[in-house]
Amino acid sequence: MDALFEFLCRMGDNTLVLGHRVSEWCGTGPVLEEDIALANTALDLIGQTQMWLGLAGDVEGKGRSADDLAMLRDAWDFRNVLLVEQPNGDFGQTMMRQCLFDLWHEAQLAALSTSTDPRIAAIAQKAAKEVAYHAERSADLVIRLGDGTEESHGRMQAALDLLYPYVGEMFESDAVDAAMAEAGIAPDPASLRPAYDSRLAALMAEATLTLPDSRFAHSGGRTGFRHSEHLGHLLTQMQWLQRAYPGATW
Amino acid sequence: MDALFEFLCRMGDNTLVLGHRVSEWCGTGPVLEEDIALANTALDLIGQTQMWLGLAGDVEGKGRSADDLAMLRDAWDFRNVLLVEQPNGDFGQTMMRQCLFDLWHEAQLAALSTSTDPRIAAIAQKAAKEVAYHAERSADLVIRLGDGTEESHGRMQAALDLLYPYVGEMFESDAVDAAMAEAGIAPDPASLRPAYDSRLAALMAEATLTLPDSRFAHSGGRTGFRHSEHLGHLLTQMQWLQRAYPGATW
Amino acid sequence: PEKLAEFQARIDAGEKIEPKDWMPVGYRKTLIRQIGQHAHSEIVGQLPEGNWITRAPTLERKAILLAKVQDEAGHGLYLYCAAETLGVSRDELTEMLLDGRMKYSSIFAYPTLTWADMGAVGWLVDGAAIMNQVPLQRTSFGPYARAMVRICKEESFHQRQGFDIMRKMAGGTEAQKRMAQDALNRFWYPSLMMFGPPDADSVHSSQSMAWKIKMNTNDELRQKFVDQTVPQAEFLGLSIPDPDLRWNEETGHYDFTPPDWDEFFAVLKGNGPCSVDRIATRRKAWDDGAWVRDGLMAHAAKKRAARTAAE
Amino acid sequence: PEKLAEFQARIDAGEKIEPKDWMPVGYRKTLIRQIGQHAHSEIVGQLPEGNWITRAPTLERKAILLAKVQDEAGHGLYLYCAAETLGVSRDELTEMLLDGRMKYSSIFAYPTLTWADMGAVGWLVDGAAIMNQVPLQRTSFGPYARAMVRICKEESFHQRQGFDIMRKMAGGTEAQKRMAQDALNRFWYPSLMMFGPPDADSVHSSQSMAWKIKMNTNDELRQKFVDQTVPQAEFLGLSIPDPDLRWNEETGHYDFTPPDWDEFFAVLKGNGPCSVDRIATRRKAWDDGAWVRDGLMAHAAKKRAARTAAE
Repeated sequence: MDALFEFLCRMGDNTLVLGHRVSEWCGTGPVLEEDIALANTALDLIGQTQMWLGLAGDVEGKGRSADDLAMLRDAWDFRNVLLVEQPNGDFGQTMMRQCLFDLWHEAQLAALSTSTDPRIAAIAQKAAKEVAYHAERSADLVIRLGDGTEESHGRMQAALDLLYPYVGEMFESDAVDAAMAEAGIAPDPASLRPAYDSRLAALMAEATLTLPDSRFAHSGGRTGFRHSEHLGHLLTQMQWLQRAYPGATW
Repeated sequence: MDALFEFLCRMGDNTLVLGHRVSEWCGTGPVLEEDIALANTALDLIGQTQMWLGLAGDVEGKGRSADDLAMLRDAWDFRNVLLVEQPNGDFGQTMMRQCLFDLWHEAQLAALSTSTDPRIAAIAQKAAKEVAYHAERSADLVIRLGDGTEESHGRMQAALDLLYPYVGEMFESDAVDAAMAEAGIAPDPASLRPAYDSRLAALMAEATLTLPDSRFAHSGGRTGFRHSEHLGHLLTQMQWLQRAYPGATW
Repeated sequence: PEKLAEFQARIDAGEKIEPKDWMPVGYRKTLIRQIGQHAHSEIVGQLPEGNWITRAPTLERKAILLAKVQDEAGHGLYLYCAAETLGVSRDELTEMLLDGRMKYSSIFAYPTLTWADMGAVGWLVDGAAIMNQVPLQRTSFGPYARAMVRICKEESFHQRQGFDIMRKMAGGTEAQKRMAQDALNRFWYPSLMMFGPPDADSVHSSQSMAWKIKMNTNDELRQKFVDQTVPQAEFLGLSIPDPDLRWNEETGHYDFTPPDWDEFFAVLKGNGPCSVDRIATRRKAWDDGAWVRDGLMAHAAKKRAARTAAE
Repeated sequence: PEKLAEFQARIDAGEKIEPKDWMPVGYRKTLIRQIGQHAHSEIVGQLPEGNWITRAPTLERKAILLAKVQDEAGHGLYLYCAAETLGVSRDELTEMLLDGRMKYSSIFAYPTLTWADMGAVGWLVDGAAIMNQVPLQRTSFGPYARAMVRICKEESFHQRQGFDIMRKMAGGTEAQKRMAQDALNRFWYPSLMMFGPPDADSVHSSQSMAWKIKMNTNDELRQKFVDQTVPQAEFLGLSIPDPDLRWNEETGHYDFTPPDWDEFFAVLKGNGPCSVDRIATRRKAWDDGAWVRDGLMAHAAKKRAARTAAE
């Protein structure tokens, strides 16, 4: 298993799966402006996926394109964190998921912008601009809905309680991460946590939301060992046409 | 286009798609006894599908099995009526859909039991016993929930209003039906309507529900010209494994 | 009456009417209806395409489709803003859509059943929309005309993308060709219906044309659409599903079979194949989003109160 | 105390205790807990398999899986009935499941991710369940013992079906083999956990064994399961994901690595991979079904009233 390929799949699968989830909102947002913003976020994430998985395919050297990787792997070969495959739930849950991911994503891309691998640095620099906007928007909505009505506060707190156990996985390290860190390609995930934690704490305070006490974290997504049941269902949709009409070009 | 093949696909696709829909309830029924009954109904319908589509494959003579027909056709080649592909909605909607279908199904199978094609007569006779039970149960539930609480009445009326425009398609005739009727293989669909209507009227009266005034009917399912958007989504799930792993045996 | 003549004179002179200008009640009412329905069509129009976003065959196609749907939501936004200048709020318009007092384009009551439908929608539906909308860039009401300028630019981009999908499909595998033809078969007549009923049955036409709210008759535009589309279908190698379609040397136009107007009126009455689903989807989005809208307003009120207290 | 001795004597003599017989409070309480949790496990256990009913690869496999899930619901029904003889209603038990006062088997908090998991669940999970349940056919409480007789018969049928799926997969394409191995990798340790914590940490064991509510210790059954399963895995050509697994000539048993008990207790606390989803699904089913249950009761009441009036 090539560590670099694995690392790139983790980056690209995160954006692919989250982009897909966000795109499920199409035409059903709570306000027209949010419909537009959601479509825009999904669009950015899919664009980033093309870059990450495109590079992953190049690195692998077996002639697989970004589309091949996206459309022709089964769930167990996906390397996204469990957080991004969780269902949309209500708009609050979607925004909380986005916010918890964006804060990590922003820090990760900042670190990758100085990667020793210039291809990775280039992608990260491009993506960082988009993600800065995602993070600003999702954090803003978490604050406004957290500190809104009693109902919106309750829903945002429920979303935080539901999703917080998926935060820890983003900061886990394994042999792939060690190899990346050693080569100066990517940061040690754990190194991003303190800043994330303090940013999240400040954000949640402003949103009048309470972070759960427990640091318990689910895992199994970024290693591929054990995804949630949700991913397989997502893939039945996402991959349908490529599976049903193999070899066609679109 | 062989009319007999077409007719058999209509029978088999109805039971396949409805069986799939009912199976979506697995483990989430309102009462344990209903979970069991729903699974049992789905099981019967899938069993009938094996017989109808198995015979369709034989009649076609191209070596396609029932599984091939179920798992490897795209939406446009399906010949089920639109009624059975409509989403489950709440339990009332599921039972209303079942009831509207069962009453037709029971009459259709009774007629087919004396088909000039002995293979069809044999399948119909076997299926008729199962479907008699389905019809008894769904009609009973429609009555009990229609004449239950105000809420259950309102939900059942909404389900009837929603689904009644899909009733008419079951009684439409085209060249396929004319050929079948002429050969004594199957009844002219229109010939089943008067008895259906009076049975339905009596049932709805007992359920204290009001049949819509309009006889407007959607169509396009049994001819395959225009299914609803729901069918394609159903197929992404149903056909996933066969599409993703072509040629494997299970 | 004097004011009315003056108003008509301004229109005849090609001047734009602006929101603060005096205008006849009927002009305002007709415009609200027309702009509102146009806005609703953009919003509801997201749904048939949204139906395939999660199943787009490649990342590129998914991105293009997302961008298109995003544009449509944007068009909805411009149009609601144009309508708001006439004194009706977006929420009021939305309620009228949801309870059936206002309509949306009949075409979006039809389902999208294969990927080729994404091509057909772009090619035919956006093509028909553009044909309706290009003249509206010269409509008499300023905000509407300006919104149309922006919208038309994006729509013609969408149409080219749709045609590109069709070309890929029509030049693809046997299954893809069949998909492309099937999509044309299903969308041909509904597209012809997009220009509205035959001129003979069209209710609001003559006054609207005098006011330059409507610039061409339904039948004129329909004919223009057919004349433009038939050669494109030939280029794609697809057959228009009309056995009586033929070039008429004398008129210099194609003769064609009109759509089934009973079907059209059934769709307008809410009996389109997807009519119930579309409104149910929008209704659910609206209802499910109520807590979000309330939450955002409550937060804004808190901030305002805090600012006021600080001053 | 006299009654207690008499009760114990009956149990020691192998007599069955019936619902109307006197029984110690603790016996009743322990049985309610055990039967209730067993019933809940059948109900929640429908969900991981239900997850693949809509994706079953063939009609035959779909039918088999439907029949299996139907059996499980049936087992739940027998067991709730057995529990009801002890004076607790099905609705009370359900509420206790939903608010976390009662548990279900930890295994069902794990996800089913490929079709091979349908094989692994049948082979390993039903296999472990049978090993737990066969001795319970001789349990001291009559209704529970009788329910177990019926259940064990069906479970062993399910186990054979599961093994059959595994055999197909392990003997199939490369991808299928990989799926089979992956399923074993994920389900091995969770299956070992099904026998409960190590005897040293087991809270209720000794009294339950004296009362013949529990017939064997957790570790005994776990060892028996390993001894039975390892040769089956070899037969399938699959590797048990335990590098330290080896046959011990002296003991005549396999030595094996115990599961991660921290994970086990985390699952029991509701931190299993699917714990939140499982209860949310059941909660939603229960809440969504309220109007149905109310409607059916209201109808029955109307019918009763009508009958009374007629008499």
